[in-house]
Amino acid sequence: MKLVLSEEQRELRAAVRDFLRTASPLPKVRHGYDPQVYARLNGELGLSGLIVPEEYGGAGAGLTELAVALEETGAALLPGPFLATAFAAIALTQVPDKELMTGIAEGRIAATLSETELTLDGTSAHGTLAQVLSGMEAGVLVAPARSGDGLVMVAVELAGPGVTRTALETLDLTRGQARIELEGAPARVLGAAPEIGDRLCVALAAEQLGVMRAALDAIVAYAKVRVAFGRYIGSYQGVKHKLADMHGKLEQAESIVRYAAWAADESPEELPGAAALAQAYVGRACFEVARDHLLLHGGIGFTWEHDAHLFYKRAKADEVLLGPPRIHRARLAQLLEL
Amino acid sequence: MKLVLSEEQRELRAAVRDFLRTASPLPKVRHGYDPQVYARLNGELGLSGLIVPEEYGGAGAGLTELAVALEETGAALLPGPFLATAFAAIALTQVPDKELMTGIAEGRIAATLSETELTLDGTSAHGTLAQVLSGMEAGVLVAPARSGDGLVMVAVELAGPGVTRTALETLDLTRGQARIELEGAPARVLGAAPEIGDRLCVALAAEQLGVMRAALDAIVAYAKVRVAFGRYIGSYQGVKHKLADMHGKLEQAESIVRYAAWAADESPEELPGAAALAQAYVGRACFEVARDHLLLHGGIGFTWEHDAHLFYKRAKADEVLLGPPRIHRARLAQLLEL
Amino acid sequence: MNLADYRRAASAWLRDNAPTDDRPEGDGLGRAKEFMARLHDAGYSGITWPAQWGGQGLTQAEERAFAAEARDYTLPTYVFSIGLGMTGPTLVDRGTDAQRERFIRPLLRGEEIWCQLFSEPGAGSDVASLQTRAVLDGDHWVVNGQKVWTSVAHHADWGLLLARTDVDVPKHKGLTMFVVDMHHPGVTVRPLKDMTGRSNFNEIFFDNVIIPDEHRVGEVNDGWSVAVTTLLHERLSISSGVGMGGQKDNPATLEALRKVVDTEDPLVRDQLVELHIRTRALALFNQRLAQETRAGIFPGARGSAAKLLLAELYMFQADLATRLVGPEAALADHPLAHAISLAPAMALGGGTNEIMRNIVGDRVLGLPPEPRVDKTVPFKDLKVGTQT
Amino acid sequence: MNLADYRRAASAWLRDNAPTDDRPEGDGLGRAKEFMARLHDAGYSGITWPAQWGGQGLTQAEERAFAAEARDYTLPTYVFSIGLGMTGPTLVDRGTDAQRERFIRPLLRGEEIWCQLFSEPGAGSDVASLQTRAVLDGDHWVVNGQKVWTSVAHHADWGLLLARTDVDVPKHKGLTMFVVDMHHPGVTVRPLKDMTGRSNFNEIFFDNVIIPDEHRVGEVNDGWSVAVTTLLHERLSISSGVGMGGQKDNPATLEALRKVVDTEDPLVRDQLVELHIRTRALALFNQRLAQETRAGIFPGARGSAAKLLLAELYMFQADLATRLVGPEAALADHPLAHAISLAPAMALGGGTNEIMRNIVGDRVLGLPPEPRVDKTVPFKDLKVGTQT
Repeated sequence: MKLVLSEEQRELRAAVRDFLRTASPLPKVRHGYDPQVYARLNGELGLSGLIVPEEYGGAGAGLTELAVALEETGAALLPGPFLATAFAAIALTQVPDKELMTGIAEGRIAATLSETELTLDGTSAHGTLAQVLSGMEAGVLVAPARSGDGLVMVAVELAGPGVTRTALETLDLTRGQARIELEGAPARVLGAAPEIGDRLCVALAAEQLGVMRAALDAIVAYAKVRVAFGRYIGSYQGVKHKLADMHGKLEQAESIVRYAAWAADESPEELPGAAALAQAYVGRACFEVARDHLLLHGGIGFTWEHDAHLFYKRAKADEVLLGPPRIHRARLAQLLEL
Repeated sequence: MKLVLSEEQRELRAAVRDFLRTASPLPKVRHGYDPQVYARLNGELGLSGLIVPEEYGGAGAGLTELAVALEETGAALLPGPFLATAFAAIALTQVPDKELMTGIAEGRIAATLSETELTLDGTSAHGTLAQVLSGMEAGVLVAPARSGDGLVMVAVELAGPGVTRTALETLDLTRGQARIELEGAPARVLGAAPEIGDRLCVALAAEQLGVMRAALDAIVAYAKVRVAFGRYIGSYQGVKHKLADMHGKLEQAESIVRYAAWAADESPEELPGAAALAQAYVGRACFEVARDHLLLHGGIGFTWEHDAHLFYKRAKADEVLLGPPRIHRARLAQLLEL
Repeated sequence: MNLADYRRAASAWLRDNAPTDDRPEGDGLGRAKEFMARLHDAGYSGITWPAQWGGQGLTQAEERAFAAEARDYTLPTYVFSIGLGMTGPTLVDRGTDAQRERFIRPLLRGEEIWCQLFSEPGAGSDVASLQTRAVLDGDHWVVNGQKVWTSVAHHADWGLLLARTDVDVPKHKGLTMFVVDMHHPGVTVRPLKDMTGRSNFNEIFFDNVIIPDEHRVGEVNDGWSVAVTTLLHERLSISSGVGMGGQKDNPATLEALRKVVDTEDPLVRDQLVELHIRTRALALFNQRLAQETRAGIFPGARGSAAKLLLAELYMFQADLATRLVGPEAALADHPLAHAISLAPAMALGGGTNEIMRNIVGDRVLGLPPEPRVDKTVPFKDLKVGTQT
Repeated sequence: MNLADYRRAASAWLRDNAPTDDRPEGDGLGRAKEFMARLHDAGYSGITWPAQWGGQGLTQAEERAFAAEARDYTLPTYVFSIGLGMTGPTLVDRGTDAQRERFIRPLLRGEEIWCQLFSEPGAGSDVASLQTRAVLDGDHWVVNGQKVWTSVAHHADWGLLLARTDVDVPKHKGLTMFVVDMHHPGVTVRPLKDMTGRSNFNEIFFDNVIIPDEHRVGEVNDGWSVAVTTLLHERLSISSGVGMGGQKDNPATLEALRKVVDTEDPLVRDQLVELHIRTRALALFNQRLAQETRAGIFPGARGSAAKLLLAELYMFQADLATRLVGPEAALADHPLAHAISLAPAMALGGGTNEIMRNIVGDRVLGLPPEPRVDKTVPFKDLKVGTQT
C-alpha cells in the first residue's frame, strides 16, 4: 500500500497548483467556465490526457496521478468540465475508443458521463437524463444504454441531432449541470458497459480532498490576521480547537484518498471497499470542514462577495453528486458482509 | 402543557435535596445500599408512597412529583432499590393491590419490577430473569406472567420458596442487579398486565436528568477552582464552550422530562411519544454530559478515589437499563408513522 | 378593562383590520405605513410605552395579550421592527425629552422608519472596537466611516449610530451614540448581497455626514452604556421569537421531508427520528423559557443557549435534508438549495456560536472570564479588525 | 552486515529466544530480567545507543528492522519501557559521563528498573507548575513532595525526578532534574487505583529524601530543558505505537461486535459501518505517518492529531458497543463493562484532548498562541493546582 506521493507525483502537484494559481485564481471562478484556461490546462499540462493510455496520446498514468490533479482543481474550485471529462475518461479506459481518447488527450473534446441508463434502438439513443454534470460545456456524453445486446456503453455527440439540452443552475456557482433529453440521438457503441462506479467515487473524493484542504487553509490564514477583542481569533481555543479537529479530518481524508487511488491502480480487490470508504468519509468531512470554515469567518463569511460560500456550496454539491450519501454506507455494509 | 414546577413541587425538591445532602452524601454512596437511609427517606419524606393513592396511605401524587424525587435521588446517586420500587409502584397504580401499596407507602416493602414474562401455573411462577434491578435488595417482585387467563401481573415474595437469587455486580457501583430463577415460586395475581413501559421511560429519564445535572454541577465547580498554566481552567474556551454545550443539553433534557411527566399525568395520548423522546434524548444526553464531565476533570477523573466515574458509570448503566437505546428511536419512528 | 376584555377587544380589532394578504403587491410600504397608523389609532402600537410620548402606558400583560392574539396574523410590521424593538426603546430609556417628543410618536405611527448602525466590517462580535469616527466641529459632529449588516436601511429615515469620539482612551470609553438623518447627502446606502444571493441587509457609508449635537443620545463618550441598552432590547426581541414557529416555510423540517424522501429505508427513518428529537428538544426548551417568563422567572442569558441551539438546529436540518434528498437538492431552484445557503444565517447573525457559548459559560454557569487584553489599552494602540 | 542480513538474524534470534508464553506464571519479573540480559548479550538492547555506555551504536534503520521483526512477539519488556523509552535516552543526552557509566548498562541489561517522576496531583497538563521541593543542604539535596501517575514505580530502583529548587523565579526557571534512589527510606510508593478498579500507576511520596548532588542531571534550575528532552522521547515512543495493533483484545471492535450484535437490524449495521469508517480512517492516517517517517518526513506535532483521534475513537467505540449490546453490557463481568471504564484512559494519559488540540493548532497550523499569564510571574506568586 502506498500512501505517500512519489517525487514525480509531487512535481505534478506543484505544476498544477502553480498553473491554477495564476490562470484560475479564486476571484475568477465566479465568472464560470473559461475555455481558454481549460485549453491551456490540457495543452500545457496535459491534464485531460493524464489517464489516457500512451497509445492514444495520453500520459498513461493511473488514478493516483489523476487524484493529485483533481485535488488541485478542487482546491482552486476550477469551473468547467474537468471532473466530468475525467469521469468520462475513467469509463473510456474500460471501453477504449481511439477517437474519443485522442480527442480528450489533445484537449479537443470535453466529455461528460451519466450513470442513468439510456435505451438504444439500433444506433439511436433515447432517454432523459435529469442532471448531467457540466452537460452544457461537454461535447460528448458517455452513458450506459440498454440494447438488444445487453447493457452497452455509448457515446453521443451533444451538439448533434436528437439532443435537447437545458442548462440547470446549481447550488455550486462554479459548475453547472444540464438536463439532457435524447430522442433518437445518434449513438456509437463503445463496448459492454463496465463497472466504473468505484473509480468515480475515488475521483470525486480527490476533488473533495482539495476543496477541504483549501477551505481549511483559508480559515487558518484568516484566523491569523483577524482580530476580535484585541486578540487574533486563532489564539482563542474556541477557534483553535475547532481548526485542530478540522485538521484531523483532513489528515484522515488524505490518507483515505491515497489509499483508494492506490487500490484503484494496484489492488482491484480492495477497490470497492476503499471507494465506498472514500465517499462515506471524505464527502462528509469535506462538507463539515467547508461548513465550519464558513462559520468561523463570522458575518463576512455570509456575504456573497466573500469566497467562503463557494467552498461551502461546492462541498455540498459534491457530497450529493453521486447520490444520497447513505448509498456509500449501504455499500460498505454489504462489502463488510454485515 | 406544564413545563415549570409549582411552588409545592419546588418545596418537594428542596426537601429531598436537603435530606440527601446530609443523609447520603457522595462519599457514602460507595458503601452501597443503606437500609436506614432508605427507611428515613420513606418515613420522614414519604417518598416511596409518593405516587401511591391516598386510600393506601400514599400521597396520591403524579409522575410529575415522582420525577422531581427521582431527579434528586439520581443527582445523589442514591444506592438501593428506590428506582426499582418506583418502577413497581408505577405498575401497581395500574393493578392496585392493597397489601403491596400500603407496604410500599409505609416504606416496609422494597419492590422491583421485571418486564420479562414469567409463566404462571396455577399460583406458582416459573422463569428466569437474567437481570433484575436491585433484585437482591427488593422483597417483592412484580412481573408479567403468561397464564391460562392471558397475560397477568403477578407479585412474588423474593425471600419465599422456589426463588433463587444470584447477586450480579454491575458497572454501576452504587446499584446492583440480580439474576432471579423462579421454580414454582408462589405468585399472587394482581390483575391483567397493564402497559407501563412508557411510564418507566419517564421515571428513568427523571433519574438521568438528576445524574446529568449533578455531573455538570461538579465539573463547573471544578473548572472554577482548578488552575492550569496560571488560569482557572473554566476561563479557557476549550473548557468553557464544552460546558456551555453541556448546559444546552441539560436545559433540553429538563424540558423533555417535565413534558413527559406532564403527559403521563395529564395527556395520555401524548405519553407514548413523550416517553420515547425522553429515553431517546435524555439517556444519550446524560451519558454524554457524564462522559465529558469526567474527561474535563483530567487525570484525577480517571482515579477510583474521585467521584467522576460514579456518575459516568451510572449514566451508562441507565442508558441501557431499559434495553439497547435504539428501541426508543424505533418506537419514535413507529409513533411518527414514518 | 380587565385582561380578558382587553384580549377580546384586540382579537376583534385584528379580525376586522389585519391584512388578509400578507404579501401585498404594489405599494407595500405605503400600505404598511397606513396599517401602522391605524394600529396606533386603535391603541396597539407602543402598548407599554409612556403615554406622554405617544405610547399607551399599559403593562407587559396587555402587550403579551395582544401578541398572543396577533400570532395568528402576519402583520406588515417588519420594516418598523428595528424602531419598535431597539431604537425606540433606547430613546425612551436614554434620550432627552426633546428627542422623545420629536421621534417617538412618528415612530409608533409608522411615519418614520428607523435602522440601527453599530456593526462594521472590522467590528462584528466585538462591536466596541468599531472605527467610524465622529468629530465635534462647533455645535455639530462630522461623521466618516462604514457600517454593515443594517436591516431596512434603504427605507430608513433615521438611524441610531454608534461612533468613536475619542481614540486616546480604551475602546469602550471613547464611543458616543447619535441619531443620524439617513437622508443626509453624505449617507450612501448600498444593498449587501448575502450568500443566498439575496439582499436583506445594507452597507452604509458616511462621508462627512453632519449631526447636530442635540441629536446626541447620552453623554459624550458614554455611548457604550447606551448601546448596551439597545443590545439588551435586541436580545429580548430575538430570544422571544426563537423557535416559536418560523419553520412554516422551511423545506427541511420533518413534516416537509417526510413527503419527499424514501421512508421505506430504515436509515432514512432513523435520520428523521433524529431530526424530530432535536426539533422537539429545542421547541420544548423554548416553551419552558416562555412559561418561566410568564411565571416571572426572567431567562436572562439562558436565552443565548436557546439561540445557540437554534443556530445548530438550522444548520443540522438543512444539511441532513440535502443528504436525504440527494442530487436534486443541489439544483438552484430546489427549495433545499436555498435552505442550505440560508442555514448559516442564524449562526452568524446576533452573535456567533462562539459568542453564545461565552455568554452561557460566563453568565449562566458563572465561569471565570477570559483574561482581556483590550480593556485597558488606548484605542489607538489596540489591534482591531484584520491585521497582518 | 547489510540490513537484510541484520533483519534475518534478528528474526532467527527472536524465533529461538522470544518467550512463547507472554503471561508467565510465578516470577514474571525475574524472567523478564533474564530475558533483557539475553537481549543485551545478543545485541538487541539499546540498538542506537552509544557503544561506549553499553549500547550497540547502530542506526535507526537497524532499530526499525528489529522492531518490525519483534512486532509478532509479545516481549516481556514492559517493566523496562520507561527506562528504555524515556529516562535512559535523557541520561544519554543530558547526563554526566559518570552518570552514563553508572546507569546506562544496568538499564539496558534489565538489572535496574526506572520510573519517571514528573506529574503531580496539582500539575498534570501543566507539569512545570509542580510543587515538589528540593533544597540544597551541603553536598546533597533534600526532597519533599508528592508525584502521581507513575508507571512501574513499585518495581523501580531509580527514578528521574523533576523538582522545584527556586520559587522566586518564574515556574519554568526554578526546576532541577535528579536521579533519585527509589529504595531510600523516605520514598513511599502507593498503588493508585484507577476507575477500572485496577492499579497500573502509583503515587509516590517523598519525605526528606536525600539525593547526592552528583545525581543532579543538568544545571541547577535548568531542569525544564532536561524535562523537554524526556517528554520529546515520551511523545516519540507513544506516537510510534498509536493505532498500530493494540486492538486485538478490545471487545468493542467491529470484528468483536459483529459476533454478538443483531446485524439483521439495518440500524445496527449502519452503526457498525460508522465504526468501520472511523477505524479505517485513523488506521490509514497512522500508516501514512509511518510511511512518511520511513521516507524521512518527520511527522512532528501531527502525531498529536493521531493521538487525539485515537482517544476519540476509543471513547466512541466503547460507547457505541455498550449501546448496541444493551443491558448485558452493564454487567461487571461483561468485557464491555471493562472497556467502557477503560475508554477514557487514552484521552487522559499523555496529554488531554484539549492539550492535543492546542499542540495541533499551535505547531501544525501555526496559529497564534494563547496569551500566557504564567511565564513571567515568580512561582511563589503564581496560582497553581486547585484554589478557591
